[in-house]
Amino acid sequence: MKFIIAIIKPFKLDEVREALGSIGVAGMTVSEVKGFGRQKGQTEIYRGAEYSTNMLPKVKLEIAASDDIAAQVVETIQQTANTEAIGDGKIFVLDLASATRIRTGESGETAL
Amino acid sequence: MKFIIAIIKPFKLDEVREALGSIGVAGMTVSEVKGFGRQKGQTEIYRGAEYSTNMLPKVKLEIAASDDIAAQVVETIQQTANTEAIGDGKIFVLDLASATRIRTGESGETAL
Amino acid sequence: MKFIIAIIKPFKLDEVREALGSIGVAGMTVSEVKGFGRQKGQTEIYRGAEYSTNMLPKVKLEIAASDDIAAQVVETIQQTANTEAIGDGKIFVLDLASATRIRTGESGETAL
Amino acid sequence: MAAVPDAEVVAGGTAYILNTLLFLIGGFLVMWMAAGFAMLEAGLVRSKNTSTQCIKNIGLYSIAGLMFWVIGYSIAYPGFAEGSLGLFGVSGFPYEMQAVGAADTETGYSVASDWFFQMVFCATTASIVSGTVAERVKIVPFFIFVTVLTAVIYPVVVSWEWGGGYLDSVWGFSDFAGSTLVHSTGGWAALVGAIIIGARVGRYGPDGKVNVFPGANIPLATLGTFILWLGWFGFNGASQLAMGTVGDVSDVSKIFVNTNMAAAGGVVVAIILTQVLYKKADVTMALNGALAGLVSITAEPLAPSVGQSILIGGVGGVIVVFAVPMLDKFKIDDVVGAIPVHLIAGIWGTLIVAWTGDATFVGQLVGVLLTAVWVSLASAVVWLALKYTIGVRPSEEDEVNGLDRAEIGVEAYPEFARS
Amino acid sequence: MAAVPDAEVVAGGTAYILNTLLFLIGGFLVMWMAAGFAMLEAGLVRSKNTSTQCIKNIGLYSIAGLMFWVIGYSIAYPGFAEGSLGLFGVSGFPYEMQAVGAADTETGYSVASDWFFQMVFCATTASIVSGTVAERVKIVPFFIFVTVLTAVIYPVVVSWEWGGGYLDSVWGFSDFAGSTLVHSTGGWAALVGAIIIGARVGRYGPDGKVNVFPGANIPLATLGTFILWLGWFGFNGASQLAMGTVGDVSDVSKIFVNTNMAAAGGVVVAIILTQVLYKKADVTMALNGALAGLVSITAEPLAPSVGQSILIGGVGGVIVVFAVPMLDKFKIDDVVGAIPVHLIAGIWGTLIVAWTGDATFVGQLVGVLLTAVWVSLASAVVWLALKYTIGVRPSEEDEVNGLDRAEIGVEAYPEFARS
Amino acid sequence: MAAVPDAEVVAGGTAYILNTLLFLIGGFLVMWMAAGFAMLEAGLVRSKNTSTQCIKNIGLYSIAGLMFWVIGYSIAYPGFAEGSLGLFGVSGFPYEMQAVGAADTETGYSVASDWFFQMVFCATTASIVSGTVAERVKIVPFFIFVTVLTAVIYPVVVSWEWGGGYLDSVWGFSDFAGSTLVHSTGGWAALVGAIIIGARVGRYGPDGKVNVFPGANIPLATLGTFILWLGWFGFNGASQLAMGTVGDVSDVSKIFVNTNMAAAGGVVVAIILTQVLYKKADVTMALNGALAGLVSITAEPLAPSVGQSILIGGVGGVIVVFAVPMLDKFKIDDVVGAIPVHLIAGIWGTLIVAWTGDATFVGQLVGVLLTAVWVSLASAVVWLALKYTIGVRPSEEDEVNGLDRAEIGVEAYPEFARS
Ligand SMILES: Nc1ncnc2c1ncn2[C@@H]1O[C@H](COP(=O)(O)OP(=O)(O)O)[C@@H](O)[C@H]1O
Ligand SMILES: Nc1ncnc2c1ncn2[C@@H]1O[C@H](COP(=O)(O)OP(=O)(O)O)[C@@H](O)[C@H]1O
Ligand SMILES: Nc1ncnc2c1ncn2[C@@H]1O[C@H](COP(=O)(O)OP(=O)(O)O)[C@@H](O)[C@H]1O
Repeated sequence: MKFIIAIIKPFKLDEVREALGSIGVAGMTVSEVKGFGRQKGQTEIYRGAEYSTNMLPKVKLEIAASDDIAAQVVETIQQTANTEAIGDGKIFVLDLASATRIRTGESGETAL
Repeated sequence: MKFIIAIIKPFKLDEVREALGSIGVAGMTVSEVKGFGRQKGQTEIYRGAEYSTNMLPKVKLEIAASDDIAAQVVETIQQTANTEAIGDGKIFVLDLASATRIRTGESGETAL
Repeated sequence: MKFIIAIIKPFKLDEVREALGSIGVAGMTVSEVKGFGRQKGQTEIYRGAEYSTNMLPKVKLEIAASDDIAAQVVETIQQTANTEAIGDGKIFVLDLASATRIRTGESGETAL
Repeated sequence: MAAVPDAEVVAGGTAYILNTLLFLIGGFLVMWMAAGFAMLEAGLVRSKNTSTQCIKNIGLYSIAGLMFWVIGYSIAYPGFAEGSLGLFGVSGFPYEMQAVGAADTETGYSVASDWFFQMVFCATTASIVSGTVAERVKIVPFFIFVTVLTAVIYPVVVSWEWGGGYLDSVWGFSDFAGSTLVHSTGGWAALVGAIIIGARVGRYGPDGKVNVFPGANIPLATLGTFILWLGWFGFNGASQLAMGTVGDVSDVSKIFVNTNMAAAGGVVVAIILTQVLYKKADVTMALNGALAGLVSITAEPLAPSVGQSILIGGVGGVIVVFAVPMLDKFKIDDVVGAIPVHLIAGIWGTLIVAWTGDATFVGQLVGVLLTAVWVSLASAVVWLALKYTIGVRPSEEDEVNGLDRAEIGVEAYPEFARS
Repeated sequence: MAAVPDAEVVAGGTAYILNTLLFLIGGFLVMWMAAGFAMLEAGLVRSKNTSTQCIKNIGLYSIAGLMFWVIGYSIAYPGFAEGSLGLFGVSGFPYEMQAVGAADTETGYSVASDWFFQMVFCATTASIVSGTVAERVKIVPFFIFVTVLTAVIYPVVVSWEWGGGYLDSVWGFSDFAGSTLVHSTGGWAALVGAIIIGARVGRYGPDGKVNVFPGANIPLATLGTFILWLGWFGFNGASQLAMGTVGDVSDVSKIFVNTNMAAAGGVVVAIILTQVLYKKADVTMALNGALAGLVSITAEPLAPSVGQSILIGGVGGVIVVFAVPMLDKFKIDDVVGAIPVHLIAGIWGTLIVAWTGDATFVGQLVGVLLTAVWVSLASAVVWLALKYTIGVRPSEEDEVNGLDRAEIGVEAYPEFARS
Repeated sequence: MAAVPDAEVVAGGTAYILNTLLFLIGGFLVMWMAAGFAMLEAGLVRSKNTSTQCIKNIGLYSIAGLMFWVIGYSIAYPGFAEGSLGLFGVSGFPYEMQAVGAADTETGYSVASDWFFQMVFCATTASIVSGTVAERVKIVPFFIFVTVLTAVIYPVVVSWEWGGGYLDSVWGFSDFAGSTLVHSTGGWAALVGAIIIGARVGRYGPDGKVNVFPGANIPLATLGTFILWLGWFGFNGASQLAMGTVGDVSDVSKIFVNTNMAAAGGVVVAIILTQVLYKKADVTMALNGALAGLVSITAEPLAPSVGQSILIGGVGGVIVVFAVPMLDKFKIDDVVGAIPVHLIAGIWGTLIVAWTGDATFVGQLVGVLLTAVWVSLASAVVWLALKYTIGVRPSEEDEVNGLDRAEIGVEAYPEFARS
């Protein structure tokens, strides 16, 4: 199993979620993060002083997936979240040693 | 060492933390997340328009644990966070390559 | 590649980010978390009732790095975030199986 | 109750002072409504547009004051010539306030106090618009629209009625404190704006789906509603225009009661209806219900009995509960519900005066329609002119990221993570 | 200071207007207190119950207005028959406001202005309850309780004193602006409610542990306190009931000063005490201190010297600092501290009139006790009836998830992540 | 306009009541400004210091009331002896309010109403300081400073002018409602405080870099500004000090208009300037613009024409846009912009009276300078004394973690995650 972490632009969240749903991803966990990367924030002026917000709001998805569909998940995210603009984000894949469903205690791929 | 990620219902947090404390887990990192899964949110009506909140508030625990107790940690969480209701959450276990305590620079299991 | 997770004190964020920048880390993802560990919160009195905030605000950094610089990243964080006070935080290193840049689809170390 | 005996008549100087005082108290209460609109709207938009909504509100109040002095008041009170149709006129402008220490005792009140009281009404009209078209209009075109609205569009409507023009002299139209003159005028300008500008990005999905964008800060919206409710005692009460006789102050008191009871009726009806229809009592509908009750009673807050006032306001509550989703059916995107509250309840309040007050149904209807035609046309011209010149909307990306980033550069709640 | 010479007496008509004006200004200031309670409570509950608290507050203010018209005023001012014990009566209802243009100059003020001023007091009583029982009462039973409270329970207490009944005629009880009539009445209803309803889920742990649920929005609570402080000038000041003589307006002025100073005393004492006891100055205690100071001076805001007023208010500050944790000892869960502020400080304020004002200690005590018995019993009957019929509490799960989800369907701050 | 005919003169008693009423209404409006400052500051600090800012504001208002009674008023109105220089005096203290029912008809108003009105001005002065030195002063030294400011420093300035002392008698200094007496006094105390205390940790980086600490809650700051704007009608309007003649009430009306228009001018100018200079309209500058407009007109809100008022206020808007970043150049850390708003605009407003009002440029300048010297020196002594005894600043760690944790123990928004 794989543990997929994707950093995307916030306004792409709904689209990505639907695309993943259509390839059979039933669950995921989402959080708000700030991203720091090549994409630079705007320079703003607040009360006459310049500042640049180099931490940009991003959304982080965490998806545990079986090895079968992991590649497809990555591809789907990559294609759906893509706006061809800098700052679109990254997808990281880690190996997942085990997964457990709290409600039932079952573990392994059936727990996903 | 293992890196354990647990998604649980927010109101179970205190109980889980205490249960983990009693089996010797000295530290963890907690964050607010939104969960998407089998459990569907309520349908709400806001100003006459229906909407369903399919992203539900969850709490994410991150716990680095030695291999010895990792299984016990998972079991404890599974049992304590369990309400036998859909949406109780998941526990994911990843392999942890190394751990370092910032204050002292020590690493490995003593850093946990 | 490595996936580095660091939990640090919030007010160290800017310093750490600059230090990492100077060793060539171009990106990272940051989130607010609550930490639970050896460091205990203050005991506060709210309307005459005592309570201790044992969950302390921390900042979590997630950094995907090539194997080459991973060790240096860990060291830099360890040194910069260090205040020699309890609660300075931890650094966890996981193996990263793959990384993809959403904008271009490129993967591997060039995606970082 | 006894007629007022001779000894109880107040002397001219005292009456002058008391009349003026009524305008001043009423004036500052209505001025305070500007804060009410600001908070209501700041609470009902999404947090990424909150700073923008704040600057729009303090800006529009300021512009209204300036324009009403420059030309607005002179259009509103042109002193129509004998025999003129009473449709448009301008007296000398900018309006000349009185000199220091001077007092025109013939009017029975200080002209500056009257001007002040009139001005804050003008600002109210503009506030209504800002709520409906929130979250998708750039500030420059918005402020230009407000400039025209407060300089010309609104004052013309006022001149027909309170300025003694066409509606007053020909139709005996009756609008005590402005259900039509203020609230429907603002409402029409808002409606036409909403149509021309279009809905917020993503607001209406395919096959009639309405995407809900919940307001970011409900206690702020609640505060705004309470502020407006408080201000309305000035709005309606001081529209009695005099407090220098025993009868007048008694009428002001009655207006306070009726105004309060109409709002209460609107709240209770909105709570009961949403509770029954949806099994939950929608707090934003309760807030809108209060305001719709207030708008409903504004055309005639003196004549009705308390029971009638509750009923009139209660119908206001019904209006919001049904009109808010109805507008969504037509894909008219009214962010804060200003169209049901100010326009529809304003029409309802105006028409019902044919029964409770001293007016005919036809006269009232003419007033409603004439206002509809003028304000809609004039607003359409301005909105369209803006649309096809400098543009009214930000780019879609700017809109999605929020106007606060694009237009203001200051986030409303920079420290709080969005979920 | 000189007695007022003849020439300086104001004529009847002028006095009538000024008296009425006092009621109107006092009335809108006290109406504004409804917003103050709403903000105070919205700030002190957890964010998951904030929308609920908002709708409860705007709803209760509306219901109070309706019920006080339907029957409340008629019970409060029944015109007790000569020789009756003065415990209960009803005059004609619903209350008939005056006709347009009419003025009963015999009263010396417009009856509608008086009704309005009395009504907002009634609403205040209900506001007190909503704060204590917040976060765990469903809105329907809450609104039913408010209906009975404002229609019957509160008006009966008023009739005994301001209505010229038993406490007034038999015991010479003295309660200028309602430390007992308004504040303790609300306080008893709240206390009984808190006991019958029980504490919030998880509030009290085993072995006496108090789990702290911090208020979600301190600046909102601060705003609410400032609103209440402002409104109190109307509450106490206009309880002079007349401004048509030089002496009356001077007394109103003195009341303003004393009211302000008592609140200041409460704040300063609460800050110093918490600073000394806990090494930190608890802002919520400072806010409660202001309110306790205000309640303490309300039974007699005119007679005390400034120094006495500061002292009386300062004791209010002491009361909150000690009574808030004391209630927790008894596992009485008072979310906003309304019981110390309104009930305990209300009793203190009432009793101290035996020294500062024109009353006996025994008379004051009888007033306090009679109110305690009646309000507690009547409230208990209503709360218990609700509990055993439709139920007062949501399910534990609904309570843990927050009433906003379960009862309103509208989150107060939907965009802000909870930490 | 006609002279006032005999019949229209109001009788003495009526005039007394109306004059007193003006003080009471003006007084509660200015009291409300305390809430305005609290909200403005709570909105512009970072969330970790918000509870502290709330307690500072309610605490300072309370202390001001107490100290102005204990000694402040007696210093402000010492009744300078014939022939004295009029620099310092004390009449009997603590101030003796009138007895119940008593009325000194010779003054033409109730002395308690006057005291109340004067007291709230004193509190305003202290509010100004709290905004500038926010986020880095512990509450105990802050409250001690406020105690001295309201007991001595401010009253001395008042005595020179409104108390009939040196500036009034020797220089014919003119400051209608306190651009210098209140606003510059607060401003100097704030400036000296900011310099002695130093900037917030991390505020100024090396090589002139200004680190931006955005305000945490913009709608709250907006609300605060609207509250202040509303309160200013009392501040300036009731500074006419009389409403018992037709001429006086007319002047009050004119003051309302001019006050409003100056604020509007400040807003519009600040919006246009920031839009032009920075391509974005900074909402915090618009808010500051309103306040600077208000301060600018405060020294003479009656004499100017409407056009002049707009201009005077508009210059206030210019001042904030340029002075806010200028202060940062000098590393003077003024959290809410109180120095540009109250001090610089206060000086501007005072000097311009030489043209619009009845004063000489030199006289005005002397007033400005004398105030500068006295307030700066006295404030410096107090701030330095505090610094070298109990200390004014928290430890750097406490400051970084926020004063709410270190000083209050109550977070302002405990449930909302910071981003
Ligand atoms: N090395 C990294 N480790 C973790 N997160 C990263 C890393 N690099 C970038 N990110 C995340 O991806 C986001 C986008 O990266 P950025 O370099 O701005 O653009 P792009 O994705 O187009 O290369 C960043 O805002 C950050 O959240
Ligand atoms: N494949 C997944 N990857 C990551 N998180 C998941 C995944 N599936 C579920 N979750 C998380 O677990 C939570 C509970 O899952 P859900 O399917 O609703 O119920 P259950 O845990 O009973 O199976 C979700 O809200 C989500 O946060
Ligand atoms: N076993 C663990 N797993 C995950 N996070 C941990 C663990 N132990 C500590 N942490 C995180 O590190 C932070 C600091 O740990 P703490 O024990 O307080 O001090 P120190 O870092 O000095 O050992 C905690 O607040 C928590 O966020």
